[in-house]
Amino acid sequence: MAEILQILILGLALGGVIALMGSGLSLVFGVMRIVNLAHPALIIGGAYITYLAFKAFDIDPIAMLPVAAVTMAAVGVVLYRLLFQREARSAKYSEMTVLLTFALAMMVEGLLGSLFTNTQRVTSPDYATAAFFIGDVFIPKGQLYAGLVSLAIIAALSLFLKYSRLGYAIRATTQNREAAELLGVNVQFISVLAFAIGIGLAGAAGSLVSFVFSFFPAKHWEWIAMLMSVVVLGGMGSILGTVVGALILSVVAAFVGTWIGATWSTLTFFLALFIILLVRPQGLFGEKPEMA
Amino acid sequence: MTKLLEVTNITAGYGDGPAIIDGAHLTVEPGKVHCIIGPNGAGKSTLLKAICGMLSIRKGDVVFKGERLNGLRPDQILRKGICFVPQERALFAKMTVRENLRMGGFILDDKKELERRIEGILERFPILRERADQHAGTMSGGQQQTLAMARTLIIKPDIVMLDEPSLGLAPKVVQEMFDIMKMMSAEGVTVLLVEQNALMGLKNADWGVVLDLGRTLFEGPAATVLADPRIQELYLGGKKAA
Amino acid sequence: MTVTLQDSSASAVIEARRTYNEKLSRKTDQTRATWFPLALLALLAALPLLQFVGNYNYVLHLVLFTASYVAMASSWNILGGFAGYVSLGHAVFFGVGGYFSGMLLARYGISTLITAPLAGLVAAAIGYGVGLVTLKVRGPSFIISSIALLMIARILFDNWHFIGGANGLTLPTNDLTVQWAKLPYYYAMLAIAAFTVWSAYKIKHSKFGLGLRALSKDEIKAESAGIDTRFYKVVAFALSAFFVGMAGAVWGEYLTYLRPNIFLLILVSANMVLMCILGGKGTIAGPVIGAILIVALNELFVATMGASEINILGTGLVMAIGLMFFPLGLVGTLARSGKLPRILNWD
Amino acid sequence: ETLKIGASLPITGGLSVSGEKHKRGYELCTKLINDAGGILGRQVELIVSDNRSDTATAINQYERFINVDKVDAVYGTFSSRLTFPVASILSKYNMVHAIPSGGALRIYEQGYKNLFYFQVNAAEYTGKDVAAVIKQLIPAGEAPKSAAVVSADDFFANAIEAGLLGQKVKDPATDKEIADLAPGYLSDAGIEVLMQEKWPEEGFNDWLNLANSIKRSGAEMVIGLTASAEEAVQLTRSLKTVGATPKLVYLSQGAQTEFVEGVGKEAADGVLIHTTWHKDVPFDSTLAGKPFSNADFVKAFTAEYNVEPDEDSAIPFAVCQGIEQAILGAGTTDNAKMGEWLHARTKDDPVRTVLGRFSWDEVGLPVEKSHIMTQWQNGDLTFVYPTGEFEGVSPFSYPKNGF
Amino acid sequence: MLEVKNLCKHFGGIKAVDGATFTVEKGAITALIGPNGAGKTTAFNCISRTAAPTSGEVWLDGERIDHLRPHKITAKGLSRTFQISRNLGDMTVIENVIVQSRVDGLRGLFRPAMSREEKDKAMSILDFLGITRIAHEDGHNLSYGQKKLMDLAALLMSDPKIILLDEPAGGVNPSLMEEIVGHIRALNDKGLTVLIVEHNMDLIMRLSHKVVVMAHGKVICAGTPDVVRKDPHVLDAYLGGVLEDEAA
Ligand SMILES: Nc1ncnc2c1ncn2[C@@H]1O[C@H](COP(=O)(O)OP(=O)(O)OP(=O)(O)O)[C@@H](O)[C@H]1O
Ligand SMILES: Nc1ncnc2c1ncn2[C@@H]1O[C@H](COP(=O)(O)OP(=O)(O)OP(=O)(O)O)[C@@H](O)[C@H]1O
Ligand SMILES: [Mg+2]
Ligand SMILES: [Mg+2]
Repeated sequence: MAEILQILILGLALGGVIALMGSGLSLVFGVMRIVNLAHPALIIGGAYITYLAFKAFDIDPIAMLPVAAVTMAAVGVVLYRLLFQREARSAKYSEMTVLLTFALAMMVEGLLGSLFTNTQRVTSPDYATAAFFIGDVFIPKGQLYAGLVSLAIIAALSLFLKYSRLGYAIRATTQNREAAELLGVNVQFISVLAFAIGIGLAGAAGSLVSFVFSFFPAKHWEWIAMLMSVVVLGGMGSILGTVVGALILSVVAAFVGTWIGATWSTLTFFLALFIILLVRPQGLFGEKPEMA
Repeated sequence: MTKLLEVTNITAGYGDGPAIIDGAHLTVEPGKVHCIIGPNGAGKSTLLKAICGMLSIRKGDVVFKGERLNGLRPDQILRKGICFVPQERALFAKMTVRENLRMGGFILDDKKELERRIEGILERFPILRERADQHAGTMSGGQQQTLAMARTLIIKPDIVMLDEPSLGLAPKVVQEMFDIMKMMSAEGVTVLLVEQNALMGLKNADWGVVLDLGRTLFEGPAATVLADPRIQELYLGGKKAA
Repeated sequence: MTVTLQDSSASAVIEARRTYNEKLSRKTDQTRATWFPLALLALLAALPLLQFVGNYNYVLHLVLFTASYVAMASSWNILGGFAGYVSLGHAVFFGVGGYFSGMLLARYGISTLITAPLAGLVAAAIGYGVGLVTLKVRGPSFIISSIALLMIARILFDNWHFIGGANGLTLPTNDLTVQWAKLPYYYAMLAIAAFTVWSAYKIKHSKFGLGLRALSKDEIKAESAGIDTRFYKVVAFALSAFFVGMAGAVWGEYLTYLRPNIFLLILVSANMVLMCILGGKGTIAGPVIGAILIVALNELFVATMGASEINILGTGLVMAIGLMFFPLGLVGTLARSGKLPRILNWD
Repeated sequence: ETLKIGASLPITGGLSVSGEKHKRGYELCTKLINDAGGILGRQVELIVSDNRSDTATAINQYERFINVDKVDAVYGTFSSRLTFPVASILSKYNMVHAIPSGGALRIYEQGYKNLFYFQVNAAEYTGKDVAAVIKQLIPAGEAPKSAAVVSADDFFANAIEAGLLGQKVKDPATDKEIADLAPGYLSDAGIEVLMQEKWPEEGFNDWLNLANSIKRSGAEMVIGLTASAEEAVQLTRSLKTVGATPKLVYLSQGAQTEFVEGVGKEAADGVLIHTTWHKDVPFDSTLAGKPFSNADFVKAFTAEYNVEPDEDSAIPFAVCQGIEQAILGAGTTDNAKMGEWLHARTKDDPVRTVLGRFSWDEVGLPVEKSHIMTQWQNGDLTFVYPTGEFEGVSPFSYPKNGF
Repeated sequence: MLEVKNLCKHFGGIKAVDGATFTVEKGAITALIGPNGAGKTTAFNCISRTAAPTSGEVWLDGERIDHLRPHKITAKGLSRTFQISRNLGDMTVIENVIVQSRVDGLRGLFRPAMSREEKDKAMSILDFLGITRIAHEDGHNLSYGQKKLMDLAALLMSDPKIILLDEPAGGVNPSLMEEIVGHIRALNDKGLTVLIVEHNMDLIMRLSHKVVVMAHGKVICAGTPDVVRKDPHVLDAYLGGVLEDEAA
C-alpha cells in the first residue's frame, strides 16, 4: 500500500512540472495555432536565466520565476515580430509554423550553446534534494513546490483567458482573425500578447525545471515528444486537458517504470498517444472534428 | 447635399495580384439606404473590403466625414464609425451566440450597457435567444446570417456595410431584414449594402449603384436604376422584370 | 476603353466584360523541362569515371548521400506534399528498411542491393498499418502522432536484442578496394532516387494524385466528390514509406553499421521535411533541389565553421529565412510569381 | 607544409559535455607540440569537426578528412557508440585508429588491425577493479552483501554490466559468441544482485522513481552505470532525495568537476568511480621528445583554460601524444608504418603518455593496465586504488554516510 | 428514386431533423423548402452521409444507402453541392471541377489526372457558367458567387443520376441564374433527377414539379407548387405573405 502511494506521489509530483511545461505549448497552439516545437528550447532558455542568477547571486530559483517569465515574454515579443507576424494571414499558417519553430529551436539551441557551452547545469537550492518524510512515504520538496507553483500559474492563466476582456479578444482572434479585426480588435497586438504569454510560461517553467532536471542546450529534443504527447492526449489547445494529461501520464509512467522497467516508462507517453488517437482522436478535452 | 463617405476612383486588388477594382467611385449620403448590384466577380465585395481597410488601396481616396481613411487598419476604421459584415459572415464558430454578440460590442467600454444591448437584441430576434448558448458554427445558414446582422446593431455605427444580407434567408425573414434596415436608416444609421437579390435590394433602397468590370458603371436613385431596361437585362434577370 | 451605361447598349457591356475578363485571366505555365533531370542523371552516372584519375570518394559519398535524401524527400512528398499529412516519423521506414535488409545480409549474406525492394515492401506494409490508425487525425495532431511513432519504434528497436538493441550491429564490408568500394551503392542509390522522382511525377499526374491534393485541402469535400479518402491516404502513406525503406536498406550496407540512433532519428525525418519544404512541397523538382541545397549548406558550414554551436545556429537561421521568404519553397514561390527558371519546372 | 590531423567530435548533441573536453585535450597537445617546433619539423594543423553526436555524420567527417582535407593522421572520437562505426571506415583506409573512448569488447573483436585503445582495458573488465576494491580495502565481514545494479542502455554501460553480472557477449549480427564473462565480478566478490534495471539512452526523466526502487530493494551497494556525468548527477541527487542509505556507491561516470557541482559535497562524499587518469598520479611521459610529466600537463592545462583538467581531456591528450610518438618513431606519416611501430611497443619500450605507459595486444587493447579507482572525499576527487603502485594514495572511506 | 424514411438527426437536445419522410421521383425536380433552421441542410448531409443520421433510412433506387461512406454514395450517382461552398484551395478551378469526375477501379487511379476530353468538357461547362476567365485561378481566390458556380460546374462534371443542390441561387446574379435554370431544366429533360433547396420562391415555383416543405425537422406539407403556395401553414411559417405582395 505504502509502495503504491509512494509511486502515486512521485508520479503526481513530476506531472505537475510537466503540466506547466506543456501548458505554454498548449496555450500557444490553442490561441495562435502555432505548434511551437521551440517551446522546450525556450524553457531551457528560462532555466539558464535562473541558473545564472543562482550561480552569481545565490537567488532562489522560485524567486527568479517572475524575472525569467518576463524576460522570456520579451523574447517572445521579438520572436513574434521577426518570425510569425508575416505568416499570420497565410492559409498554411499552422503547418508553416511547425517548421518555423523547428528552425527556431535550432537557433535557440545554437545560441545557448555558444553562450553557455554544452555543459550540463542544474541549480541546487536546499529543497531540490530534500523531502518530507511521512512514515514510510516521502514527498520530494523540490517537485512538490514546483508542482504547486505550476498549478497556481495555470489556474491564474485559465481564469484570465476565460473572463478578462483581453482573454476574449485572444480567443476571438484565434478563431477568426478577420472577424475580430472587423469588430475592433487590434489583432496584431493581441497576437503578440498571446505569444508573449506563451513564451513567458516557458520562462516560468524554465525556472522550475532548473532544479528538477538538469539541462543543457541540446536537452530540449528529449522533451519535445513527451510534451507533445501530453498536449495531444489532453486535446490540442485545452489547458485543462494538458494538466490532466500530464498528471495521468506521469502517474502511469511511474507505475510502468517501477513495475515493468524504467526503459518502458517513456514508452507510456507515446503508447497512450496512439491509443487515444484510436479511440478519441480529438483528445480528452478537445473539440470534436467535423466528420464522424 | 452632404456626403458622409466619398470614394473616388480607387484601385485595389489582392496581394500583388492584378487590380480587381480600378476606377470605382461611390458617394454615400447620411441616413439613406444604398444598394450596390453587379454580376458575380465584378468586385463588389472587394470594394467594401477596400473601404473598411481589409485590403490596401493602391490608388484613389476614401474620405469619411472629411477624413482620409486610406491605410488605417479595420479596427481603427470601425472605431471611426464604419461597420462591415462580410459575405463570409465572420462569426466565431466556436463561441456561443451570446459570446459572439459580446464580441460585437468589443469596442464598448461600458460592460453593463453592453449586456443591456445584448438583451435588446435577443428580444428582437427570438431565434437567437433560443440558441443563445449554441456554438455559432453549428447554426443553420440563415441563422448565422441573422446573427451576423444582429451583431452590428449592438454598436450604433454611422455606416453599416452589409455584403448580401439576405443571403440564405427565408422569404419571410428577408422582409424582416429589410424592415430592420429601413428602421436603422430612420434612426440615422446609413446603410450600404450589396445585393444579388437585386430586385428586393433596390426596392428597399434609396440609391442604386451598378458595379461591373471593377468600375462604377452607373449611379442614381434606386427607382431610376430599377427602371433602366439595360440594367434589367444585364443584372436583374431581364425577362421577368420586363 | 470606357463604357458607361448612360451611352451604350447591353451588348457593349457584355463585350467590355469579355475584355475585362481577358485582362484578369491567369495563364498556365506549360514549359516543362524534362530533359534537365535526365541530363543530370546521365552526368551523375558518368561521375565515377573520375576514380580513374584520382580519389574522389568523398565526392561520390556526397552524391550518394544527396541521392538518398532525394529519394527520401521525394517519397515523403507523396504523403506530406500531395496529401498534406506532414510526418516527422518517416525515419521509422528508413530504419525498417535498413534493419530488414541488414539482418538478411548479416545472417544469410544476401546483399541489400537485391533485397532493397523487399525492404521497401515491408516498410510499405508497416506504413499501411500505421496509417490506418494515425491518419484519422490531421494537422498538428498527425504531426505529433508521427513523432510518437518514431519514439515508439526507437524504444522497441533499442530493446530488441535480436537486432542488437541500442548498441546496434556491424555488417560485413564488401571485398572491393577502397577505390571502388562505393560504386555498387552509388549506382543503387542513384537508381532509387531516379525511380522515386519518376514515381512521384507519375503519381502527381494521376487521378490518384489529384485525389490526394483534393483531400489535402478538404476531406469532406473530397469524399463527396467521390474520393475514397481513407483508402487514398493509407495508400499514399504506404507508397511514401516504400521508397524510404528502399533507401534505408542500401544505406545500411553502405554504412556497414546499423544502430537505432543512426536510423531512428528525428533529424533524419526533419531533413526530409525541410528539404521538401525548402525546395517546394508538392512539386517534383522541389525535394530534389531541397536535398541538394541542404547537403551543400551543411558541407559549407562544416567547411567554414568546423565544429561549433554556430553551426546549428546557422542551419536554423537559413531554414527560418528560407521559410519566411519562400513560404511555398523555392520552386513553389518562384512558380507562383512566374519567375521559375525553365529548367526547374519538372511538373 | 603543415601536418594535418583530423578529429570528429560530438561538440553538440547528447555527448557534447565530453566532446568539448576532448577537443581541449587535442588542442592543448597540438599547441604544445607546435610551440616545441612541431613534428618532424612540420607544424601541426588540427582540424576538429562537430559530428553532433550523430554516427552518420562522424563517419562522413572522417571520410572528408581523408579524401578532401588529405589529413596525415586522425584522432579517434568520443564514446563507444561513435567509435564502433568509425572503426570500420578507418580500417578500410588503413588509418591508425587511436581510440580515446570506445571500450566495448565488440569493437576489438571485428578483426581490425589498426586499433589502439588509450584507456585501461575493455569496459567488460572494469568490474575487476571494483571487485578488487571491495575485497582489498574493506575489512572482511563489513563488505556489502547485496547490490542494486542500474545502468544506462548504452554501449559502454552495457559492457561494464556484462562483466559485473557475468553475461555472455555476443555479436547480434551473426549471433557469434565473443566472450563469456561468467560468473561475473560481483558474484566473485560475494555480492548478491537484488535489483537490476536499465533506463533508455535518451529521454529518461523519472529518476526519483528509479531511486525509490533502489532504496526499496534494500541493497547495500548501489552500482550506477551511467553513460554520462549528467546521468551520474541525476542519479545521485535522486538517491539523496529519497533518503537512500547504501554502504557503498559505485558510478561509472562522475569523475568530472560537474559532478560535485551538481550534487553537492556531502552527497558526493564516498562515491567510488573508476577512471583512467587522475591529476595526482605521478605518470611521466614525453612530448616533443622531452619529458613531460602528468603534473606538467595539469599545469599547462590550467594555465590555458583556467580550470583543472579531468580525464575527458587527459585521455585525448594521451592519444595525441601516442600519434606524435608513432610519427616520430616511424619517421613518416605513412599510417601503415606508424601502425607497425605502435604494434611493436612492449612493456619496456612503451608509448609514454600522461595516462602512463601503453603497449597493445594484437586486437588493440592495452596490456597490463589497471584502472585508477577514485573516490570523492570532501569535494576532492582522491585516488584510493591501486594502493601499492604510486605515491599519494588516500585512505578509502567506508561506509558511505548517507547523502 | 430517392426515399427518405423517418430520418432523424439530433445534436444533443437539438432535433435538427426529426422524423422527416419524403420521396423524390425519378426524373422530377423536387424542391425542399422551409424556414431557416428547418433542417434542410442537415437532411442533405444525412442523405449524402457527410453526417451520420441518428436514425431513419435513406433509399436510393431501391437500395439502402444510409450506412455507406460518402464516396460510395457519390459513386452510385448522387452528387451534391454545399450551402457554403467548400472549394479546394491551391488547386485551380479546372482541377476543382475535374476532381469530381469518375474514377473507375484501381487502374483508373493511375490514369492521367486530366485527359484531353475531360479538360474540354470542363472548359465547356465553365464557359457556359461564364467563368472561363478563372479557370486557372486558385480555388480560394474567388468571389462568393464564383465559388457557387464552380461547385455547380463540378457537379455537372460527374454525370450524376441525381443531384442535390443547396441554395444554388444564393449569391448568384439573377441574369446568370436565368440561364442556369434553363440549363437545369434541359438536363432534367434528359432524365436527371434534381432535389433543390432554395429560398428564392419565384425560382422554385417556376422550376419544380413537386415541393416538400419542412419545418422544425419535420415535413409539414408536400405537393405541387400550386398546392403548396396556398397552404396556410406554409404561408404562415415560411412565406410570410411575400407572394401576395408580388402578385399585387
Ligand atoms: N482572396 C482573393 N485573392 C485573389 N483574388 C480574389 C480574392 N477574392 C476575390 N478575388 C477575385 O476578385 C474578383 C472580384 O471578387 P469579389 O469578391 O469582389 O466579387 P463580387 O462582386 O463580390 O462577386 P459575388 O457577387 O460573386 O460575391 C473575382 O474575380 C475574384 O476572382
Ligand atoms: N452541429 C450542430 N450542432 C448543433 N445544432 C446544429 C448543428 N448543425 C445544425 N444544427 C441545428 O439544426 C437545425 C437545422 O439546421 P440546418 O442547417 O439543417 O437548417 P436549414 O434548413 O438548412 O436552414 P437554412 O435555410 O437557414 O440554411 C438548426 O436549428 C441548427 O441550429
Ligand atoms: Mg461578393
Ligand atoms: Mg441550409
